[in-house]
Amino acid sequence: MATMSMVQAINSALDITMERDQNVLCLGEDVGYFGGVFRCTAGLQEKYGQHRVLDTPIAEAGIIAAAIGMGVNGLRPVAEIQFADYIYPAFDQIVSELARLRYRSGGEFFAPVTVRAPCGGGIRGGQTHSQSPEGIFTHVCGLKVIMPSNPYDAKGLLISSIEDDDPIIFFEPKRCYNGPFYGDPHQQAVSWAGHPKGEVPEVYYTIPIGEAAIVRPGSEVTVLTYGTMVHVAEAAIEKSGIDAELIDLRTLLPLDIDAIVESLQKTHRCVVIHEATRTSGYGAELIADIQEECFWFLEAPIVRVTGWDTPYPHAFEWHYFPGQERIIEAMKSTLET
Amino acid sequence: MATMSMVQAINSALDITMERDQNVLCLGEDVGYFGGVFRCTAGLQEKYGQHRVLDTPIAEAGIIAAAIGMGVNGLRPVAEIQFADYIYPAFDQIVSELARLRYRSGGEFFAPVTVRAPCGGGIRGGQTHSQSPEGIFTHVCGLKVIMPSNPYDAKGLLISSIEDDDPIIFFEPKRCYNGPFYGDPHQQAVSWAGHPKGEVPEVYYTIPIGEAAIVRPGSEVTVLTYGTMVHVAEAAIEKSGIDAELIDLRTLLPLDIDAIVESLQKTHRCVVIHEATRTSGYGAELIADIQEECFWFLEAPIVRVTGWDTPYPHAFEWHYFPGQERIIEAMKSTLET
Amino acid sequence: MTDQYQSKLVIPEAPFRPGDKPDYSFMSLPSPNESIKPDCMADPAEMKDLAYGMVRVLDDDQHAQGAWDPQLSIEKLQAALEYMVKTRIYDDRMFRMQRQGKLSFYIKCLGEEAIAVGQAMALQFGDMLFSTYRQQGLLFVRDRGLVDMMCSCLSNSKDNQKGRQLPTLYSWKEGNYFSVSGNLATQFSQAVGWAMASAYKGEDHIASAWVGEGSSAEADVYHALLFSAAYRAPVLLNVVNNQWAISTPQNMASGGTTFAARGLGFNLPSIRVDGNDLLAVYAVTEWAAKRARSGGGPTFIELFTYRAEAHSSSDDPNAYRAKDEWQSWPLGDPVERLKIHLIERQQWSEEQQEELEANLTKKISQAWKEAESFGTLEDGPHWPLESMFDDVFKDIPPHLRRQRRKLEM
Amino acid sequence: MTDQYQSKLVIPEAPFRPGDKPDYSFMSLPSPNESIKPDCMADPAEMKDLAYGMVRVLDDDQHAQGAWDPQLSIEKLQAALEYMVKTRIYDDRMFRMQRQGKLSFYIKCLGEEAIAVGQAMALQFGDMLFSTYRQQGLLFVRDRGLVDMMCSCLSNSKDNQKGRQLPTLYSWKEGNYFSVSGNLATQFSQAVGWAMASAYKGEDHIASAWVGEGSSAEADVYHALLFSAAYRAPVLLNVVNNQWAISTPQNMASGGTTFAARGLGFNLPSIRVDGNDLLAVYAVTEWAAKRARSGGGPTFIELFTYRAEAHSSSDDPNAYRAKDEWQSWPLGDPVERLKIHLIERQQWSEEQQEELEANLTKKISQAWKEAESFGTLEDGPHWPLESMFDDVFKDIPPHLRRQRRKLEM
Ligand SMILES: Cc1ncc(C[n+]2csc(CCOP(=O)(O)OP(=O)(O)O)c2C)c(N)n1
Ligand SMILES: Cc1ncc(C[n+]2csc(CCOP(=O)(O)OP(=O)(O)O)c2C)c(N)n1
Ligand SMILES: [Mg+2]
Ligand SMILES: [Mg+2]
Repeated sequence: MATMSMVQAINSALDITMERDQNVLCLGEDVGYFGGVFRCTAGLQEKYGQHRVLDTPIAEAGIIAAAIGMGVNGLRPVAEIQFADYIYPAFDQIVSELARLRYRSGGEFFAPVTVRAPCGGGIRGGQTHSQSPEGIFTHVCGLKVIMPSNPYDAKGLLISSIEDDDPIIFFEPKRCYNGPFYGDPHQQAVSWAGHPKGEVPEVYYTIPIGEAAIVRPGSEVTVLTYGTMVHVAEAAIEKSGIDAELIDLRTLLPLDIDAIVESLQKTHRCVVIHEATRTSGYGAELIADIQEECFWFLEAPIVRVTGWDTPYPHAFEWHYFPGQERIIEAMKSTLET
Repeated sequence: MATMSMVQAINSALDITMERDQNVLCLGEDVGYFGGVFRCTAGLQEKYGQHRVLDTPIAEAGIIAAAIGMGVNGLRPVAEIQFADYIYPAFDQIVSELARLRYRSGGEFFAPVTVRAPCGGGIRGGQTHSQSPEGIFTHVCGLKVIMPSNPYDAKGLLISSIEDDDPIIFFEPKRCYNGPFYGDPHQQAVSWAGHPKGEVPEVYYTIPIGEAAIVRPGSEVTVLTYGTMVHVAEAAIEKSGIDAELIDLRTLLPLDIDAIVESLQKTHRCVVIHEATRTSGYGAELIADIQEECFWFLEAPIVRVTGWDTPYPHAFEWHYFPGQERIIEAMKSTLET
Repeated sequence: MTDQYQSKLVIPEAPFRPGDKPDYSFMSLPSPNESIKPDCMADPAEMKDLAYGMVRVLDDDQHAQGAWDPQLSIEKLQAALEYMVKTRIYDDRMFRMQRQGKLSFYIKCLGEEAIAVGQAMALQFGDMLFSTYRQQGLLFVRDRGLVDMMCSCLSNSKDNQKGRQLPTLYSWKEGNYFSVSGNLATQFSQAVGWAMASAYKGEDHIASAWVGEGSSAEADVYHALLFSAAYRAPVLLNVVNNQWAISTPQNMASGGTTFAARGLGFNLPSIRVDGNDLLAVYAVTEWAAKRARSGGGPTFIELFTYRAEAHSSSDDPNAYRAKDEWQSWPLGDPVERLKIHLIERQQWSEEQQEELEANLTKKISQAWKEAESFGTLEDGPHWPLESMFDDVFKDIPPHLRRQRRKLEM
Repeated sequence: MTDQYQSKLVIPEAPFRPGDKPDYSFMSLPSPNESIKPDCMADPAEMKDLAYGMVRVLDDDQHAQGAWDPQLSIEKLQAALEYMVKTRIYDDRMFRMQRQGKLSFYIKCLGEEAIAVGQAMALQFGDMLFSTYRQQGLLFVRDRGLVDMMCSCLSNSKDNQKGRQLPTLYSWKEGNYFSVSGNLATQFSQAVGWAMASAYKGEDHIASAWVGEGSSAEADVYHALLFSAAYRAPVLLNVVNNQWAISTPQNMASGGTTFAARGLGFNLPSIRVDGNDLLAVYAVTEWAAKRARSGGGPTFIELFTYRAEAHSSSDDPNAYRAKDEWQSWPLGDPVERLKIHLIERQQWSEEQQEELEANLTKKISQAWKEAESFGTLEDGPHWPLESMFDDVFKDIPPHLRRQRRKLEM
């Protein structure tokens, strides 16, 4: 067991899968010689060579298309999009092609591509280095969508993703690359050392896709979230003194609805949190599903805490970010009734 | 007053706005000489010339980018995407640029672009001529999203859209281009003649963006939908004998939540219908909003009737399409409780 | 309308539109002897002229001429003729079936048969084909079963795509024919990835991709050019310039030069070829395939031809094209040309041609009957209804299982 | 790892990496007298060589030479020098402010100053500029207020973008400087639309767009080429080849030839120019602008230069670049070159240079103090908090009004 940051855990997952299967290769902008702008592929080109860790032209659609072709030809490409905000140029290749190839060809062809992309704000990145577009991809049938919140999960889920024969959109909350973030930018940054999920086996292990994790059991209200917001929610719960059950969804699609319903059966109340803009975000899907499954024992409206429906503004980052206060208020509002 | 098909009503809206304002121009694949594969721009090039009704290269991203630049330079371009399924290559230009330009420039720049695209299935178009991607665009702040269900609304809303200074994604349910469709492909096709909404003034008029329409008042359950599904729902309601209130949303963003809440205050029950795939579709947003606003007087879970979470399959089109039976069953299920 | 603007825009126009009398005498057609044939590993800088000229082998009398003559055996030539005729008769039959309401849609490749047939013959079976909807000839050369193709068009119980695709959007894994997408051009850059994987694995198979000249405007073509050039991927990038993209003329996408010229900006060998000349198509493809297989990387090929029919069963070209354009087309009919070539060489006759056509017509009729016995789009039988939920993912996840149960209710 | 694959892929490599000793002697640099200067309305087919050569005016001794010498007045040359020096000192100051935590981010254009300055000077004020984050010199030529620029970088209460953008992503409507996007290349094809509108309205203004050589791989560049060629839009399409895209060398995006060559595939005049030579940059831009304004349509320009600094404040180039690459760069430092040119002509002196630098340094320091008085990113004041909901739409719709109320609670 070692202490790893999320960057190191991701690096380890890539290293191990490349070691085990030479059909695995990495490609993306600056991932090769430089090891990625966030260092997730650091050292891999040195170890596996330029033919397996490929720097690419700056053309996200070209990267995904190349990965699809490679996948069809038996490889397991892991494509990095430098920031989730830059996944849109590749949208057609992902939505019309990667997601639909198996279906349209009657199962003849498929491309086991993993698309990695750092997402989320809180790093003073402005509106084009802060986005959380996960909700959109959950609407596209044929894609699995994952967002881990910590090093341990990141490694296990990334190995599962690379080994999975379906296309995976793997979002990495970059605010937590180097340590958990509790929502207060003025607090001293902490590293993953000391956090239980910063303890990561150096060896191969997997975490099944489609299983949520209960971060903190509780009885009063169920809090559903993923990525960075898991830590913010945890801190908010602690601060509030509310006995909330906190679930880290980890996989957004397929969703672990059973775990959610089970929790709601206990708490009868629910708060849904994400950093992405509110309207038609993934929170909407969660709520639509939950109210259908849990209507008869829900005791308060399900409340969303999300980014506002504006781009992520540089100067107002911390007013945009759905912080502890808003979460506490939301939990309270569900308890008031 | 004349009888118009939806195609003719759209054509009339374009004609009138071009007549009134020479800053309005049309561009898109095959829209010029040919008048569009669905004939929505028929006759316009002949009338206004090749410089105002532009055939373009087959490059949706290039079309939208050109429209943005034109919009910034004072024009009001109306860009046609030949099928909504082919809007994805332009996704980055729409999401990162068109939607965000006004915001990021502090209000200095904006591009009043209207993007028209025929959407929806039921024409044996297979999975790449049948999609309904409206939900995705409602998640992108900065875009207004519209889908009319009939000729009268189409004309009034399209004129409003072209005159609006915000970017508009205007989806046209192609199954209703030539007549209302009630969900039964074996029924004889009917034209808009005879339908009250097929009566369209030849002159200029507008319909405000952001206002829903009550198609049919009722007391037992509120049915929310838009586009083709309005007619299918209407037929299903009639067939079922249920006294449902049918609301045609017309504008998805901004949403007329007041009209919805008012209806729910009466009915306490709700069914949401769309042709798009279920997960994270626009129905999810509707439900999330409604359960928050109406929790205390909801008497049954809100039920969704949608396309399945698969691509639109050529052979199983009518099993995919959310037809009358499924709608009736959904309404009944909300009444059973 | 106030007319205050004096537009300075320039709008590309079609050479002819309805009412015009087509006259292609402005088109300069080089003779077969004008094109040099470089060594297949030569430096692209030395062969830029090939992007602006036109490789031809059959001259105006259909004699084979010049450096590019591939010297095919008579058997091969006869086989090529047969594949082309088969394609044409098949298309004709399917189109009529569409008109009778048996198919929802159809796309013919009339006048362009030499391209798919010539190119498939010059490639190896293990090479992967990334086709558009208009290279059905590839399938005939690879001997895809007629019944299988028809079942695919009928979306019936024996359709290998399980009823999910429009007619002409074939997929055939065993035949190394990649699933055709309804979205234009996306396969072009995917083919480069496939070729990169082949090279990465040290294998000898190459990829070949096609795109229409209109669709060459899509980003995927740019990315294919760039990625294949950067990594020297073993891939043939073919632009089929059939002059029209639905109603839009080729000069809307050409930028006022040849399509082949676009490859020069990436330092690729870029060759324009008479797409109605089976021998020239074969020769250029053979050359490019050899180059790719030898590590020379991609070749960009413009196949110059003419779309003789409507775009698809959904449009009427009389609304946007001059009458008789095809009749005026200076590069003729590829089937006629090869036939005459063989007849001139006394290796074929009109009688043999008639017999061939009759045989193929019969075979195709028989196949159609058999295909229909597996079902039609409107009346079935189709794949089992619940198969609708298969293949979205490899395994059906819980939410789709729930939806399937709902459908069955 | 089993090593069964013998990869045949070819991977583009940087000429030098850390540890290497940079040596650019392989680079052939034509002398100023080698480039012909065609008439500005000449046929692109007659000037293909310009895409492969390099237009230069200043020779190795910084004397102006050859057909492209724009014969600028001494005043203009001195002004150009001043703009370049101003850019450099501004950059230096802002970068230090970033290092001190006053700015969240910064991007310098060290070594590339001649490009923005030379091009802006050769354009008219009414021409619309679609810039990247690395052409800040455009703003200096157009006399954008220093304080305004700094306030934009500080996202403070006087930021005309209302605190919404990263530093260096300026917007200045009054100065006809288009809002810079964080998404690479998107502005390139938008510029074509702007130019089309200008032509549509019969106006004389043209557009000029810039993109990095790395970003030239994005689809938007292809579409800009194609649309501008198709409609002959009055636009300058500039690719700034500064050799690096973060850590990735230019040959990853070049396809093994010049970037300028890419324009040839669209029949555009395509010119490669020494981007470190203010006179050459000016001359080529002036030529292209005249062509565009005269109805000759777009010109594609590769500006050959070197990124002397880190990509941005976020990276350390020692991790991926050889030491002293800039020092070895054969085209020198654009500021030094123009300075020497003027000194050689006895129109400038080291003393004047020092005085200029001192003056500008002082001005910039004063401006910084003033800018800070309007607020800083961390401590404010910023725009009023509720302004966060403005400008998503022209008018605030109900759902955003509700959200704004919530925020204020
Ligand atoms: C991305 C996308 N945009 C638009 C279309 C609609 N469309 C189908 S075929 C076609 C014309 C293609 O012309 P071309 O590329 O020249 O090929 P051809 O049909 O002539 O073989 C168009 C616009 C599509 N299928 N996909
Ligand atoms: C669409 C998109 N993809 C990736 C990035 C991340 N990124 C920012 S700058 C850069 C390198 C650009 O290099 P180049 O175009 O050569 O311009 P230069 O920085 O050298 O001026 C990258 C990859 C981005 N901003 N946008
Ligand atoms: Mg074509
Ligand atoms: Mg660069």
